[in-house]
Amino acid sequence: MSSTVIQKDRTYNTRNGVYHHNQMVGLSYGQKMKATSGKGTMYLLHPTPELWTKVLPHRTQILYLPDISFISMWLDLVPGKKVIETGTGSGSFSHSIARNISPDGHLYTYEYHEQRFEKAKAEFEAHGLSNIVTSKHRDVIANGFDIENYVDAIFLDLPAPWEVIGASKKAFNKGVVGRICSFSPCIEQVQRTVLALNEHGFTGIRMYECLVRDFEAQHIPLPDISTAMDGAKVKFKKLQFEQKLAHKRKRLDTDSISTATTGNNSDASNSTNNGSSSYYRYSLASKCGQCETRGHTSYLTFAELVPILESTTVAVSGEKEEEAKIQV
Amino acid sequence: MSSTVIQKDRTYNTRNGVYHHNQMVGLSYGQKMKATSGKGTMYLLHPTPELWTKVLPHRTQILYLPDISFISMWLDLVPGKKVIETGTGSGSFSHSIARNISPDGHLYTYEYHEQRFEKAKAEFEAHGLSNIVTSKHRDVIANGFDIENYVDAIFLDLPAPWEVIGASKKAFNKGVVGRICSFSPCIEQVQRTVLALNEHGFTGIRMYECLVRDFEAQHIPLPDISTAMDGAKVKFKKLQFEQKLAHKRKRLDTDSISTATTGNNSDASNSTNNGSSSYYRYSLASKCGQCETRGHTSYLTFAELVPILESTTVAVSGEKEEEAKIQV
Amino acid sequence: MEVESNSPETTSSNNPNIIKVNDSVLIRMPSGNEKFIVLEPNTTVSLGKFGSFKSDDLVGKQYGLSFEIHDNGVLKQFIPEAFDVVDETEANNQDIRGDNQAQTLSHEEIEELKKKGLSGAVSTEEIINSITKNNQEFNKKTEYSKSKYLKRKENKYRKMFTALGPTVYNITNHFFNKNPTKTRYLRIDTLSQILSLSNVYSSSKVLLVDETQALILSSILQKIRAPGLVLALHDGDTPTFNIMDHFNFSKDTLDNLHSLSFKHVGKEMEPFIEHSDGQTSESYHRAAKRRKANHEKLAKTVGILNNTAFDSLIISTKYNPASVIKILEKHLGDSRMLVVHSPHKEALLEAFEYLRSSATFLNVNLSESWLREYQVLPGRTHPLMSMSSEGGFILTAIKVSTLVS
Amino acid sequence: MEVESNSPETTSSNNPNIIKVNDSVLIRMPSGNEKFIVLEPNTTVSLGKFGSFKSDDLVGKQYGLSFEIHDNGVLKQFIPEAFDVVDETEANNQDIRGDNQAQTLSHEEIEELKKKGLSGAVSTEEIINSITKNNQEFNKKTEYSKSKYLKRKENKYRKMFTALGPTVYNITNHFFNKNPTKTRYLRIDTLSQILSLSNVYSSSKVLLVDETQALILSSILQKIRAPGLVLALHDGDTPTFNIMDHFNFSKDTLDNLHSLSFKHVGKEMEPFIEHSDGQTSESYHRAAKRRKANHEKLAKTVGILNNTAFDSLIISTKYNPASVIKILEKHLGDSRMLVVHSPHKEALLEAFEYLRSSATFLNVNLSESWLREYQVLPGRTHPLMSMSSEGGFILTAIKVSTLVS
Repeated sequence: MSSTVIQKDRTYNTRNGVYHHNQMVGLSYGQKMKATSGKGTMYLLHPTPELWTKVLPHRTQILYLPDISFISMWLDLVPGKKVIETGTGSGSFSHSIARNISPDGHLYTYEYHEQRFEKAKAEFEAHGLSNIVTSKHRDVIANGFDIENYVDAIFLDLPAPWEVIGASKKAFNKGVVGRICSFSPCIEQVQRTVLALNEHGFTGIRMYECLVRDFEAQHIPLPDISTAMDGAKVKFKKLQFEQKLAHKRKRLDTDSISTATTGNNSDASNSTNNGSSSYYRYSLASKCGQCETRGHTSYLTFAELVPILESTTVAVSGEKEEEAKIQV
Repeated sequence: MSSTVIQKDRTYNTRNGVYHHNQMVGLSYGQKMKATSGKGTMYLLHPTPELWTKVLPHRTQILYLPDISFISMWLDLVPGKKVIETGTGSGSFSHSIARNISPDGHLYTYEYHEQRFEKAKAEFEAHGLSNIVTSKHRDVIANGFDIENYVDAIFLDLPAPWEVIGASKKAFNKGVVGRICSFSPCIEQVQRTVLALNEHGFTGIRMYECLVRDFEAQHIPLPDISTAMDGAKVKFKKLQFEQKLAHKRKRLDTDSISTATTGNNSDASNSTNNGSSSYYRYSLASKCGQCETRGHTSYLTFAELVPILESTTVAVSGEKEEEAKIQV
Repeated sequence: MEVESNSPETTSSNNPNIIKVNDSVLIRMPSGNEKFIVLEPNTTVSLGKFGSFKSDDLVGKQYGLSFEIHDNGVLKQFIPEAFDVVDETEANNQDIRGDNQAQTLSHEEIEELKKKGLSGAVSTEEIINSITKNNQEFNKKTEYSKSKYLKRKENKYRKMFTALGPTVYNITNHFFNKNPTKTRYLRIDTLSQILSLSNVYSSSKVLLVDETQALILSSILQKIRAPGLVLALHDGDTPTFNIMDHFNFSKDTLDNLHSLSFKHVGKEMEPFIEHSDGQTSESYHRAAKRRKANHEKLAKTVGILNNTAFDSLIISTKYNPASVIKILEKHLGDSRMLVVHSPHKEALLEAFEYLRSSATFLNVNLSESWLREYQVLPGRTHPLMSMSSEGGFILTAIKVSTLVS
Repeated sequence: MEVESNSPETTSSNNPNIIKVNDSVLIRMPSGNEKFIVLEPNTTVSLGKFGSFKSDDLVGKQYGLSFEIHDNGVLKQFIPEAFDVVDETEANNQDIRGDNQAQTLSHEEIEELKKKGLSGAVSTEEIINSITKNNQEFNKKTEYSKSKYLKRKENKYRKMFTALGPTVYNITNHFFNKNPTKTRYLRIDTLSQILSLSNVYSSSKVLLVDETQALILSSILQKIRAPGLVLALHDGDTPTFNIMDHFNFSKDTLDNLHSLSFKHVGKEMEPFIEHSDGQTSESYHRAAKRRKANHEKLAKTVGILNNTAFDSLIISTKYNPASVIKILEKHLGDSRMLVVHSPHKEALLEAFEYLRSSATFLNVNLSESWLREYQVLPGRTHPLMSMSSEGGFILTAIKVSTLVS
């Protein structure tokens, strides 16, 4: 899968064929296109933040779907929300945030690495997100954010997130419960960030890890042991797709994890030892598609910044007492 | 489930009945016993380390099956091995170690808490393990082990395992690759232990976490949507066991996650709206037995102590150079 | 500097961050228990042993704040501890007896103290002090254990609560923890992935089969603005959208929702014919008018189904998902997402095979999510000792065109 | 002080910790690749780009040690780094270009260096220095990144290996990583649980159906001492016990293993009848004698099956596990353990239901294990970025008597 911008007289070249951009114009998203030369075909897909995450140029380690999804829900990124993200990185999460807060929310995304800032800014413009995303080149650890008392949610993906907790506090809209997430691969970063959150009066500190596993479904042969007791030789091959269809048409014991395994010895014992299909009973079963899966992305640290009501004397314990008495 | 020692004229009393020890004598393990008074019945089971783990008196947090199994395999606890364990705790792991290294291995288990030491010692005697397990009351952090150059494997379950790494090194048989495991619930304990292992010249340091999930199997109704399109009212009730048997006898579409879902509308459309069994197609499916499962027990830190061959000049890097040149 | 002042909607009555009269509010108590209350004007809300307060006192406050109930039900803001998590590590309690026999106060004495607490005669702090003072083992504990013990007692006796906002996160968590059969064991991370994978955003047209009592529906509806819309299909005559009430949706938002029974799917819409049989009474005319309006509404909804190439098809059903996909796939636009959820992996296997073998679906994927929470405390950081075992399975695919150019 | 001296077996030739002639030895190379070699006397063992050495030089050494191959194949002990794990964190490489274009040495120059390394003309350290010196980006890296880079290069060019001991852990890991279909995707933690749950120990009598090429069988056999025994059932005429060879079992151990084809299960043993048909040649008599011995051995094995109340029944089969349980359950003793493994959860569901409904099984349980490895380095501690996705499912139950007293 890859991403391309349609331009006049350009071609898209692959091992399996050449595709002319001019011929793509006017086709529908989801349509299959034949190569002008070569035997290849390809599908033209409508871009989504999820597909973009699969094809974007990696300028940094990027966020993947499970983290993006969980963070978005915890930060309550719904239409209208004002959000800060730093660093922009490869812009993987930025696209998803923009979708979730459209049409009237706004994302302010900060990146201190100039080259990365410029590439991300160009992508946001090319993807028509300029009205929702403001891209900024700024070292927030040294200079803080140029936004005060405004945003609903803040997302930090920085090597030293603990250094911007103070700046984050200032950026939150004081009239709502501010929600912050820090994304860190190492536990030591989490430990320091949590201490900084506590010192700055954030509450409801929680930390999560989220992963997914992928599965495949397949028909596996699951013959009765009576076949082996009868001396029949069973070849344990998986069904190919064409065989499956034939199998279905025959309306045999297809797909059944049958509980009626006694009493069907007759099939096997009447057959000769030739591996005929009567030896097979197939069962629909699942298995992980790949032996290896992602084992870790990052630890997700969340916290809230609760507004302090003016009319209230606040009952708090210990170290936060002083903090809490300051009224905003 | 509970554990009891058979004694003359004693009774075992439960809510559902009273059982006389005298009547248990002569019965077989695995036999079902009726209560003398009351309606209860119970099974008399042969003790195993796994069953003992479920009924033992908890004097401390105990080790459970997944950790016990994985540690035993990593430490290569097979017949003949000499093993140190500290602390003894509730003796959950000790029983499993004793089984694995029998008949000619030996376990030296250390406990600094006197009451716990005594209780564990009494249990080992009652369970006939005295020839395999030596129980010791000793503060190993202050005094080290009273064994040198002897054991194959060491297991540490201590609040401050890093304080006994030096003592552990001395206890290992210098002629084999010594294997050590430290069991710690918190990551900070792991971080300190790993540094201590490195300082003392242990190599192959690895850290794991092991958990299990339990599942149930059940028949779930999985009717075709055509039933709803025909306006039939489907009651989604799970099959009870008796119904399942009846269901099987009827040899309906039982247990099949059938791929042949087109073309079976007739059943539904010919039926009236009375929730008759023809609306149901059942599928054998699994689900976690409980919504909550164990999310963490401990981090398992492993390392090896490699014997240094006398005839070898050893190529090592950096901090371990000095250590490695000392020949044993 | 782009922005300086508070944004104006903070004080507006349309602000979803502010508690309004007649809102359904999810209340979390110190015990961790949660319950929904509907904030009817001028009533008293009772939280049992955690006290009671006047409904009007909560109106106008921000969602997400915590309050302590003082004498006579006066609400004062309470700032909770930074760490939500109760420490579970037993590692350092080496010398404490595990049994619960160390308390010298009798059960009755404790109950008496609690009663005084409720009447306001004794403060929460005093109750906790009485109880800990009388716990013989208390002084044997390490400093750390003491603070943990105090926290636990405080949680048990402090008269406070948190007014949780009606976010998808809070409501999904509530049902998953309290009554997961209602929401088909749909866990927060799994739902969050459904929302991402379906690519729903403000102007999406979404076709939905949702048997989670509208949890999925509500989380989608929250994102939709006209001309976006949600068409929810259901079995029987009336849909079960119970959970939607807790989101306090505005009428504008609810106008974007259309629902249709599967009875009307795949059938020709008959023209409306009223046989008056000579009846002329006013009540008859009113009923006839209603029947006509209903028929028109139904015709309009059937029209939406049949004339829309939907941007997303999302299914969570007790019926065989494969059979539902086969009926509805033609309504999904090309290059658009199909997302199917089930609490049973096995219920999705047939659908997986169907999609893999179909020429109109690409990128077929079946996945399960895993979520673990950690305690992060100095020197005592570890995953929580218990976690959720299963949070649902998701099957996804991209619909493509069969046309080849 | 109970013990002081080295235990005597350390130097004995029966010591399983010492490498012997004709042992199968699992060699791990710096690349992480592993291969089995059989240590035939007086041969040269080639490890490809990692060098070659004389087989006899390894005999007598302890299993588990690492060696560097010096000039002329001389083996010198090598102490590896404390941390096995290559650091995977990218967090601090903020200013490095991600592409691989920074190397100024050509591919040919690097290959030439490697060749010199193999011939012993250039040391591994010199190769690494040449390569890093010529890497323009190298000096931009942080100190930490540098050490990581060096480690990676060292792994690639150092001529060393580790002689892994024939432990269940090492062999299970080897096949799981290299060829999991052979061992039915059985992961180390899952196998460890099978061994615990089956309660196998030195004097156990174990009935086994093992289609993991004898991985389960070997891990059990290792624990068994006479009069304990293992009876392994298999389909076809000959069992597939390939993996057993890698355990270097003694004859004493192998004597505890008996195997029997399912063809002979559940059938009456026919008496041995030799129809000589007048043949009297010596070769005929030898063959007849062999036939008689085979028949007697078979009769003895069938006798073991039929006359033993086994202590454990362990099954990992491609046949329907429920059908195997039904055939073999009568051979399991009361209050003894049944343990069934499969890589597919679905293949165990029918067996689960059967056991749950059976009056002769208690404590029926179906479980899946989860295993995750961590990198523990100062300031850079985290789970490894990739992990195994599935390691097998285990179904267990306790057999009980149908007798009621």
